[in-house]
Amino acid sequence: MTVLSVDGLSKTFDMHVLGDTQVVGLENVSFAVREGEFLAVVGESGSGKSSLLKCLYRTYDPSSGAVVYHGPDGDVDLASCPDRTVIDLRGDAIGYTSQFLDEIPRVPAVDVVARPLVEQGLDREDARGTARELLAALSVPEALWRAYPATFSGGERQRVNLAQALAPQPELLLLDEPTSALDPETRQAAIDLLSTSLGSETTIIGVFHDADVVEAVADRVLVLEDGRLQRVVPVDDYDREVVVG
Amino acid sequence: MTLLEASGLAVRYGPGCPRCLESTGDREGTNQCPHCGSVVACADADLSVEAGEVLGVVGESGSGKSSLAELLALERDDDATTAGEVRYAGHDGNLLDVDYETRHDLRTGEIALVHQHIRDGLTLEFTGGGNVAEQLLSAGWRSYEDVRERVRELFEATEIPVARMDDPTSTYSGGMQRRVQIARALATDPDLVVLDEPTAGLDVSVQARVLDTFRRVQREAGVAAIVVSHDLSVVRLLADRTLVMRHGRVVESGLTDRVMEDPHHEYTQTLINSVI
Amino acid sequence: MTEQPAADEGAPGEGTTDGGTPTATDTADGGTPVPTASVDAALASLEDDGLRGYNYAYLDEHTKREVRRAMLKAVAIPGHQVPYASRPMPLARGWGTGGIQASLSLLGPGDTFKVIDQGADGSVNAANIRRLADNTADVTTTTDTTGADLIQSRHRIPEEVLTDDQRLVLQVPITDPLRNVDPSDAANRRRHAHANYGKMWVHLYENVVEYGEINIAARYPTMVAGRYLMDPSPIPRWDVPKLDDADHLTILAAGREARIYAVPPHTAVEPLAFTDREFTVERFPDQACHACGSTDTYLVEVSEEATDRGADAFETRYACNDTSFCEKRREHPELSKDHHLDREGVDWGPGTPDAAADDDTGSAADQGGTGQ
Amino acid sequence: MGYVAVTAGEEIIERAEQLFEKQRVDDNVDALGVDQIEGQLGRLTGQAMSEGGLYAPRLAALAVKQAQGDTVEAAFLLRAYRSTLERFDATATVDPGEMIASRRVSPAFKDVPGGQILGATKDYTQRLLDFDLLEGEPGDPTAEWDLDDEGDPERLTTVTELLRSEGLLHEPEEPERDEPNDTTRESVTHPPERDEVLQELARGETGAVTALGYSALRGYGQVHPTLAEVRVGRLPVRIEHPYTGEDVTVTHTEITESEAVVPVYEKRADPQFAFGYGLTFGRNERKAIGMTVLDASIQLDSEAEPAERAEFVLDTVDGMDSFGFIEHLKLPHYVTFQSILDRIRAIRERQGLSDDGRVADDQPADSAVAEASDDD
Amino acid sequence: MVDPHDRSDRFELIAACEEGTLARFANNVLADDPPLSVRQEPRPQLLLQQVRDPVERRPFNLGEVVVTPAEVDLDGTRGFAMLPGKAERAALSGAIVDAAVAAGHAETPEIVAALEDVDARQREQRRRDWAESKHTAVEFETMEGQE
Repeated sequence: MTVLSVDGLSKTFDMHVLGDTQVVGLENVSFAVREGEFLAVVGESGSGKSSLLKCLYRTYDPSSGAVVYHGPDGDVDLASCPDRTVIDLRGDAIGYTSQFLDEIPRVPAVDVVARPLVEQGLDREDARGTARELLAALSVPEALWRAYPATFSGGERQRVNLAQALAPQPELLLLDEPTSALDPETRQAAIDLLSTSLGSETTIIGVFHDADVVEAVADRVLVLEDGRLQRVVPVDDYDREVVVG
Repeated sequence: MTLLEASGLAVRYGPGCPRCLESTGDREGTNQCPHCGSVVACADADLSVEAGEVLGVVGESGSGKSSLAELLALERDDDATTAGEVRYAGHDGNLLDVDYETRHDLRTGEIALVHQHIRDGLTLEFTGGGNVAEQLLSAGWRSYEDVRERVRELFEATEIPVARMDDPTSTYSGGMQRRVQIARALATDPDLVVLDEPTAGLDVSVQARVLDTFRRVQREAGVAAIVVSHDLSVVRLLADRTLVMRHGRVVESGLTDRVMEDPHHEYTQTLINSVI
Repeated sequence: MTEQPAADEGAPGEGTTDGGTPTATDTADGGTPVPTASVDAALASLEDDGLRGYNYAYLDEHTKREVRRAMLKAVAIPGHQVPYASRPMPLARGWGTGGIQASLSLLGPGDTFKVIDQGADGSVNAANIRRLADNTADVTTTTDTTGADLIQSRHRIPEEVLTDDQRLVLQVPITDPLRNVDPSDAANRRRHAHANYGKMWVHLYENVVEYGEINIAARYPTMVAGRYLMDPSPIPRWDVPKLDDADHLTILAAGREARIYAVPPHTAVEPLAFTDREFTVERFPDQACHACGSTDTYLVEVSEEATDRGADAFETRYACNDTSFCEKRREHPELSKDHHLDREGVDWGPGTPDAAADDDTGSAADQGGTGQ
Repeated sequence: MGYVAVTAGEEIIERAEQLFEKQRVDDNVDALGVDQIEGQLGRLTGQAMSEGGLYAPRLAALAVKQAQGDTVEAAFLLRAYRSTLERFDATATVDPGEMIASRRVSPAFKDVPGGQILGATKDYTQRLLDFDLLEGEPGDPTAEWDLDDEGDPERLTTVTELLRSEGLLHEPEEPERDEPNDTTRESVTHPPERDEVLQELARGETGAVTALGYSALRGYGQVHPTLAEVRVGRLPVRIEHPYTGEDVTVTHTEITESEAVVPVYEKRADPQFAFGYGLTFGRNERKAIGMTVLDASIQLDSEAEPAERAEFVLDTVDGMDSFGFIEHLKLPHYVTFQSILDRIRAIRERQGLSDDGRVADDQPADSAVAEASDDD
Repeated sequence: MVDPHDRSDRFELIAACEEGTLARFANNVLADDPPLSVRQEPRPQLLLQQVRDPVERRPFNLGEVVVTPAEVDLDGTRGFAMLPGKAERAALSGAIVDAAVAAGHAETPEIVAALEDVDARQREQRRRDWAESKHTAVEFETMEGQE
């Protein structure tokens, strides 16, 4: 069953501050993702990987095209639906995490991870329990759970970030380079987590620059070049030489 | 569920003339009418807030956001001429036209305001607990112990040391005073809280904590909020959706992360790019 | 209310002659014919009749009408402070000028007037006010509460039950209970208009926080008819319950502040308090009036030389504050506060059989009244 | 405590009054005549009239005599007398510019049309006791003056008019209503109209007006005025003659007037001066100037300082009110005092304080002070 | 010129006249026992003095002035007077004098002469007061020299 159909998606930026120049981010991208599938997005730096994810999440406003989410309550075009529909979907169906942890200072790591669950209505202590499990799975030292992520190393922060994205178990999860700063050992833990801890219903679209990770987790690979879709291929046909940026 | 729906909101200071509207706004680059000298603090503003939702309003000082906030919080300024319509769930008619009594009831029960200036919102001579209790007592609470219990609860929720609740509010730190304001605003379980520059006057080190507290209690209580700030990070932290105001007009609105990362309007782009 | 004689009618007698000179008859368009022997003779015939140039009841008729109008308005809106143009009186501001204006506007020659200050008819200020009414309004005065139809009082409501034939005028120094929480009348006027009494409630709340109970002595903030918060004048808390559902009309008048308000008969009067920190009246544990033995009246302490214990020794004794009732009790110790009524067991404040606040009034109530 | 009700009150009151009267009577000294007071203590009678709000020089002299020189008491007597009188009418509105001035100084301008007229003043002399006055009156020191014929009295152009003709003073809008409120008939509600402020200040107590005006100058305020002019003179009292319908003059009142220029505190496109105004019965320059400062301060309509709050100023400036209320504290208060005793004892018990003030348990010995509800 | 035959002028002169003079003329008028009735008793009353504030040009009440008005009917002719202060005798006398002059009473020439005398004395007093004040006026010669 298809979860997401992207059709003719384009994104152009009008840069008023740069003398009204136009910057093209994506051009006529079309693809579809099935339920439970893990789609890796790869491409050179600046090829539009992050822009694609942000367009799917509506952090960017698509200039044209359709992004249809086939949810349990029917189809929604994420490119044109009202803001509030997006907010509702973000609340329980679609998750997103960037490569950088963007958090409020002086909130302990465990609460950062637990927050989305609390916001979904889970009891605070139950949410903290889930958060501790995720942090443990991602090898975040227990001593850090009550500490503030602002003092963490890049890798530790990314793990907290990933844990926060995984915690609510959304139907569609958009990951933007979630493993970029991880050491090999932790990266493996993350890979294990991504491929095992999520149920088969969770569909993931992830931007990766690490071919090892792609091969370990992805079902299919989407290759972008200068904002255009080159091809979508099964991971077995993926030519790691060409695409990793 | 839509909680509040406002359209055509306008606030003007000065005598006004037929050309006020056409002569002010974003395109004209001013909010002061060159013909009659009136200041059109805001005009043509439409917005809506859903139950439990947080709406941000950003803009530099003088953009009209505070006037808009006060209008929505049913604050009355005798010097201002206002227009527009505010529909509110469970009430018939325009909220801007209600009589004092209804307004008072709404303000003690359903719509709370956290003032930008602490002096406007709190009586500093009262104890911190007294300031929170006032809201309950005004709403008709008559059991002393019940009031005490609720105040204690609110102090805990907003992370003010309960041991300080019987000290004069004037002896509190700025961050604590702001928390008292928040506790007071939430005392009677309102549906909507309007925060006007919630970080004004606070040290940078305490700003985030106050906002985090508010965000937590806001989500837990399911209360909707309108957050007005000149500070983009405040709005980014709290708001689901954001309006950008300039020269008394709403120039852009959308999902907060969309406004921040993919700003469409020239002014918004400038604003985003100016953030250090 | 007894009719007052109109002031400007009944001008000096006509046809009076001086030195036998006949006066002219009335001219076609009025005027008072006067003797023409001399200017002084003419003047002499115009002299007033006895009040040395002052109007009946001192105030001019216009003023009295205005004060009465203010009182009517006050009765119509119980507890609401009605502004009126308080006239300067020959008493100092703060010495009962409001009360005397109200009294003089109500008094007629058929009335019997009683004036008490701090419970006593004989205190100097009461005497002075009584003298003014006596001099200018020609009323009968009395010290007997039951015999008066108008009672002006400072700081007390009599111990004997007032009836629906009686009117009580209380002198008020400060009209607004909210003055304690905000000195601005403009702000307080808005609060009254909107029944916004949050600040006063916080005041009571903080009282309890600080002292464990409400620490207001006299001038206890009181809600009238569920709408207006009223300063009942500095009557002790002891007297406040007497205002609730009373048979008599109470007028509260302030001269310096130029406000009049009222508690009409059978109006609900409720002191502000919490359901779990209740209103209490003054306690006089194990005390009785040393003169009449009363234990159900408001007592005040008197320090007296105790000569039997040495030259500089003092002892504290308690005495009834209501001197006129105390005198009656000395004659008839069993006299009840409602002895003059044709019914018994009338609810009239602490110590009376049906007093609502019995449980909280301390030992005065426990010891029981002498009523019945 | 120990204050027992004074019984037989009326007789006692009379005796006290008699004792007071006796103080004025001294067998060895001539009685002071009302004419002497009116003629020789003009400042005193003027002040009594000003604070009494009643112009009647001879009655004011009587009041001063009766009050043994206590001006507020004298003003009080005039006010009480006033309340027994009916009002004939209001006068025709008079413009103070019509005043025939006997004194006019302009601190703002050295050279004003009509000149600086010092008039009768001791402002510029040394304040030394003149022991010659102990010996008797030296006679009229102006008897030998060689007076030029200065012609008929003329009215002087006021500084206000000068500034207005230059556009430095704003041209007022037509008043919404021409009939001013009479604060003696209709009590002031806040915020007050300007005419109410002026009427109340004009009858304010001299010391209070001076002190509050001074507070603004002293730094508890923002008004630092320059006096445009201070004038003393006589104003006609005119009524419409009942037969002819013409305005006719009944008499003149002696008055003191003061105008102050205040640097602009409003952001106006066209910078102009703001003004303060003072006018009062009698010769009383310090009160008129104090009133001027207060008028200007009140126009700021700020909560910042006492002198800028109309409500505060008008509530405290009246001599009758403050005098009466201050002195009423002398009246017995034992009912309320008993009530306060009850509260203090109850709270001491609650706090575990024993009767002798020692602390039982380990309670802090906070002295519980019953709320000052005896402030009546 | 001030004319005692003119009612308005006469009013002002009577208001400024001494009580003794007025009473003397009034008694002379009453000597013939003309019918006299008092239409307004001479009693002190109040005049509310209204002044125009020169800044906002709005009137305000400066205070009250005690005056004593009186009105009479003297053999069919009305007379009105108002004297400053508490002055019942002067006011009643003044009203009688006013009526007498209006009716052309035989006493009129003497009254007119006396009132003219009041006028003259009043003028002289004012001239003298003015001259005395001007005698204390500061002259700024330097300023005048520049002009």
